[in-house]
Amino acid sequence: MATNTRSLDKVTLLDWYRQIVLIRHFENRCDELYHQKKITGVYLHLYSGHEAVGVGALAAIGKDDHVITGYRDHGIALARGVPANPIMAEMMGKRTGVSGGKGGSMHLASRAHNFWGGYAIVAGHLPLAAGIALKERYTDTENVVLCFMGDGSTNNGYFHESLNLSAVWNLPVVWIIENNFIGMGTRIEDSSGQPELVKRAIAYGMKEGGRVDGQNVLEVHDAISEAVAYARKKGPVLVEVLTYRYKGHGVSDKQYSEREDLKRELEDWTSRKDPIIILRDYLRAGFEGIDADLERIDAEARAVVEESVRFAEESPVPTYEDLINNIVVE
Amino acid sequence: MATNTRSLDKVTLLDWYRQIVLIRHFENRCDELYHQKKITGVYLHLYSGHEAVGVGALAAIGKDDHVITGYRDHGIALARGVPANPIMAEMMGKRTGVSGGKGGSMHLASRAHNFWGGYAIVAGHLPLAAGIALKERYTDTENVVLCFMGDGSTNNGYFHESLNLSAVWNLPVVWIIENNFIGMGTRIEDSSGQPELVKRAIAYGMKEGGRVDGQNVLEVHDAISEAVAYARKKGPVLVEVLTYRYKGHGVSDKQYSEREDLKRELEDWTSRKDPIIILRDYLRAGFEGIDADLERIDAEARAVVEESVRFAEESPVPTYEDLINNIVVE
Amino acid sequence: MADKNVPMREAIRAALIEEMERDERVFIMGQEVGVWQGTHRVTRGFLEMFGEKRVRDTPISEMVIAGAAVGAAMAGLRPVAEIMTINFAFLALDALINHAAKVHYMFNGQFTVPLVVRVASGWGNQATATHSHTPEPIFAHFPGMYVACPSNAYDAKGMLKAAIRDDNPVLFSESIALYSKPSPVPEEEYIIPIGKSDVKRVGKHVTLVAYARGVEWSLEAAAMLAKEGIEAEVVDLRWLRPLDLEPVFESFKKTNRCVVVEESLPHFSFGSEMAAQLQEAAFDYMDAPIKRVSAMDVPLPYAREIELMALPNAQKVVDAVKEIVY
Amino acid sequence: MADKNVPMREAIRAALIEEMERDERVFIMGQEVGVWQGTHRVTRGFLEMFGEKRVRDTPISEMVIAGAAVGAAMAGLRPVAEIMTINFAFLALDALINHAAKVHYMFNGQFTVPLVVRVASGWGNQATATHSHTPEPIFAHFPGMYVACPSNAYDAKGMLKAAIRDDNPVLFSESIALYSKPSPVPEEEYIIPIGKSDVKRVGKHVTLVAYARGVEWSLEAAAMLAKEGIEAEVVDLRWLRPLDLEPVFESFKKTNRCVVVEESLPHFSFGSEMAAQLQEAAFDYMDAPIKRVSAMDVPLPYAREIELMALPNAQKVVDAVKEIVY
Ligand SMILES: Cc1ncc(C[n+]2csc(CCOP(=O)(O)OP(=O)(O)O)c2C)c(N)n1
Ligand SMILES: Cc1ncc(C[n+]2csc(CCOP(=O)(O)OP(=O)(O)O)c2C)c(N)n1
Ligand SMILES: [Mg+2]
Ligand SMILES: [Mg+2]
Repeated sequence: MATNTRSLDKVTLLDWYRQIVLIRHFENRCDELYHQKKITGVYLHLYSGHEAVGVGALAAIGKDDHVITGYRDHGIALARGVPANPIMAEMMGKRTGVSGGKGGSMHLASRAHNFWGGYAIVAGHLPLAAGIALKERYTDTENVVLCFMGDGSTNNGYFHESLNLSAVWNLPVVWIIENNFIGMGTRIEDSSGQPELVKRAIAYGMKEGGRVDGQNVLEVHDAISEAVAYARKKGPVLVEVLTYRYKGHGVSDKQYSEREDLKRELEDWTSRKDPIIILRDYLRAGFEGIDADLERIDAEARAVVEESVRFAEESPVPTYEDLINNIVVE
Repeated sequence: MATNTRSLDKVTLLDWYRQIVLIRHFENRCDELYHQKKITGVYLHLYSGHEAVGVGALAAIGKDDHVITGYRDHGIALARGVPANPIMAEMMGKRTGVSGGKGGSMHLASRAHNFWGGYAIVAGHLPLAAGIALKERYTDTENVVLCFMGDGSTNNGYFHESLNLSAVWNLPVVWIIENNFIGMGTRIEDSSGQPELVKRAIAYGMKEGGRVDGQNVLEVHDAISEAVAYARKKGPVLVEVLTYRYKGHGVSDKQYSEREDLKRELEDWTSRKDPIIILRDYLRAGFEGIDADLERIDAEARAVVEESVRFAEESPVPTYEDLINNIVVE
Repeated sequence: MADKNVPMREAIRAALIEEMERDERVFIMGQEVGVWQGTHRVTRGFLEMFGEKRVRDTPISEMVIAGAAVGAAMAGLRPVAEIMTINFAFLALDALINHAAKVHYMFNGQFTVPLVVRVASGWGNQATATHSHTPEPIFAHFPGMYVACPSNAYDAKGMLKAAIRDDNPVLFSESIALYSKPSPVPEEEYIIPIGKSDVKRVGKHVTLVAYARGVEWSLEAAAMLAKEGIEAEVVDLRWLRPLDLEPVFESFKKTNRCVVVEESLPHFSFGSEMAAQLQEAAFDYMDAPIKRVSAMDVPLPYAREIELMALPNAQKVVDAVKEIVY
Repeated sequence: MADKNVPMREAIRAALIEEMERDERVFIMGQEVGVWQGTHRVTRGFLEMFGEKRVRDTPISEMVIAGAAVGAAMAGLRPVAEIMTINFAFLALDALINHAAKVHYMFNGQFTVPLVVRVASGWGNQATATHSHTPEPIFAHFPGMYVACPSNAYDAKGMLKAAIRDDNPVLFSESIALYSKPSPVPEEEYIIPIGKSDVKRVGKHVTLVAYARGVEWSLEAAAMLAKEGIEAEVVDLRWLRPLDLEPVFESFKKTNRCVVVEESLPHFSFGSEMAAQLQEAAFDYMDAPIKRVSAMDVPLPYAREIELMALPNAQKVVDAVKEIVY
């Protein structure tokens, strides 16, 4: 573990723990709600397993920096500090949702948090990230953009054009690949000629930010902190973070019941590489009698999620007026 | 110079000389005809300066292999052995043209020569090359596809998706970048984060076929021969060939009269790196009293071009029937 | 033999199996067609049946999925490429319009493109704004590529077999909402020729012109109208290119009234073309303006309640009919 | 001040200069806009005037040109992105339709996209099949993005200034054939509001509805018809989205006859929509079917002689008028 994290205080580490646990509970609850048909629709992609990536990465930036991601966006929104209530309300398509119930699970966003949203066209948000970064360069700030994407996204034309432009224009973007080794049912070896995705930086003369253990929030925090420092002063960085999805691709994913290889793989990750366990063990090793705090945090997180469910359920649904407004700026 | 070329006999070398000179004269004549308004339209991209690339590369493959390129296609068509008459007729939009006068300068093709055509959407032909190669893998042959593209094309999404798929599927394609250091008016440093384009192979775990002197036909022939041998048995290769365009981007290019930097650069290439001079000097050094052959070949080439102009001028224009046929297969 | 009731998904699957068994050159490529068993389960079991060579999973690379399929078709294979949903086909538009649809013409017949591009289409189910398009008319705007839009299992099977055997590129659009809907499909082989419309219901008071899911709404509406003594004739275009309008004109000359039903957005669309063609071809037979029932001119939102407001349905068709049948 | 005759190219150039001088946030990005001086010379001298920060040459990467411009606009800049020709905008369609046109809606107004995407459009001059598209109606099919199609220098300047100042994304299509055509442009600043049609010629016997280059053919045709005593009214739509049809309806209620003139392909297009709208809005005023003059339904070939056969022209408009004015 890189030394600069050693210096991290208990308060910070416990806050990360809180966020990771909050995301875990939030996603489990969404899963339940979907099967109870309280969250409906065809798409629901959970962040379970990825928690340490979002939490560690977002801990490395400030309020004026920017965050954008794909459809697997619940955890990123929570880690960015967007309250659980309007997020859960969005899941249920309520008027009080972050996107007024018009975006849904894949399209959470909060302008107030410089969280530019979840997008569902694979890699389609990468050029947007480049554009947001251009604004910062254009106005001579040192703010950066963190752009999250999946491993599968890196084989799309958008990836190539966006990373190349960011290099040519020296844009302050940290490109973060959440490599969970699979896209839907396609393993990375079957989709990428170069499975070591961070090497793709070479194609753009871009700085390589390393291949990072995404289940260890401290490792993620270190790597992204370094990348962010570089991006502020110099230019884009590509970071590959290794992680795993616990709940399959999305609610439509039937593979884990059908595929032995995936079942075993999942078992291995949950038992040996779970981000909550890894951080908890680290905290226990570092701080005497931390368990009381951990239990309290866990209970508080559950309460936050339950409150968000209550809030969402009691919220009104959008109206015809909502259907036809905000199509264009009048 | 790689040794295997040393062994090349006079006949072969003189044939390459013939092709290079033929292309040079053909392009110069097209230029004249355009200014005489005998070739019309907005697009005419000459291969002058690139001759050794096409000739050296196509000398490395056989009749059953495949060739595809962009809009800078005259020289490739001639080097592939497509007769000058129907090519010139196509330039003039005549019914006897290789594409019946419907394709024009940018869309030459000859199915009979496995020359799959010139395409004008930058990098848009790369996926077609992958598809043609797939057919060969699918049918278990050892035929390969040579796909030519410009340096500017390598920044397009098509490049990324096509090269990656060729790597994942192990397709027998030799991807040949004709790097003339500029696309229209944009220098490679201003368009590619990685100006050493062959390095982009790393992003696909693809074999690197080297950075080759494109003005020396023997160097090109060696490099492409190696790449072809690899592609037949194993998989795709990326080769970067360094060359220069003598006549600007196309007939609409006004830069060489406006930009000092380009003027000097052009002067340098034509005076010190001309493919005709390089091959001629090599021949003179290797073979006593070759000048007579060279002069004869030059005269013959001019005659072939003149004959093509006569043929084209005397050919009929397409009719309404041509306008409406071959839209779909009836 | 007695026809079995088969969901459209299974009819399409059967067509693919039959054609792959018939012709070695036919193969499948696309995202999640193999290991995942097909996003919409259409290619379920194909990897096992036909192997990796003929059932090819691809990266998330729509540009090269379409473009490589064009190249393979030019070279003599008969690819059935799948773009997971038509929304992602925007990324393949250049390859489809500039190459699939044009190489035959621009090289004056030297190459043919026997290609089928299958896309799942349609909205509803809260897929939201970027995942809820039905832009088939856009693909049919351009000459050189056919566009198939089957409305039931029977048609889908016969049309897909025709598409696979044809030497031209065909965009084959499958309405997601229809995948699970059964209709009778005969055991014996049949082909439904390219560019043939079909009268799905005979009537005399009004003509309903539709394709794909619009046919379902039209038939429902026709049943509702029948209760009130209004007999609607339903013409299923089946193909947006080539267009077969004779049956539409004939029907209109009989009913003198028409409502066009489409799942698509309203502007520069199918309804526009039908109305334009009808008023020109059958001007003297128009007893009322041609009405259009389309999706509302909005991006689709997530919340179920308002999403449904934006979509066409049988009641909206009934209401439109009543505006012109009095 | 007396108006100067200015070619459309110069009027557009002037609009860009004025808006860039007015607002620091306005900048240009695209292929060959800088060093090359603009493929169509519109941004001639801009690099010198405004520097590299505000005149940004890009790689040949249409997807990111459009997408990065969307992001920059969301973040508060006002990009004027150039896609060299509308043909290459197919590669930007996803970024434009799924993001430029939708982020405002799908995040319920949290973001706006004050973006202008300039494209050169139109065919002729043997650009051949892949480089000869005029698919503006396709971009106008979708809600959320405006589509501007000026027909002369005066309109182009005023419309572009409005587009740059508006907070919505605008696809601004410039007809290549019109770049060199001069028309009077006043010295003083003016704005032509978004979504306003314009009657370009007053007449009483027939209404010609057009946009962009179609207006030129219509006016030529009107002049030819006038010689035979037929007074054509010419309505220039100017914008394909939002559509301003009142002037069309009013004109039609006066003339009772209409020919729609478009450079685009005929199916699922502008003419289709105009005919559909007219027959619905002014059914009782139709004395004859609405006619459409479009490009032929073919890919454009290279050879000059046959290419011209496929294109609309004034004579074809005259012929169409004579079919309905008797
Ligand atoms: C352009 C496009 N093509 C296909 C899809 C369908 N799709 C949605 S998610 C996905 C897999 C993405 O995998 P990855 O990038 O690894 O992200 P992960 O789901 O693993 O987080 C696919 C193919 C899409 N949304 N957009
Ligand atoms: C997708 C696309 N974008 C833009 C263009 C316009 N264009 C034609 S050639 C060209 C430059 C290509 O440069 P390069 O690939 O280096 O080839 P070269 O002309 O140098 O041989 C451009 C931008 C196009 N034809 N297609
Ligand atoms: Mg993944
Ligand atoms: Mg070049």
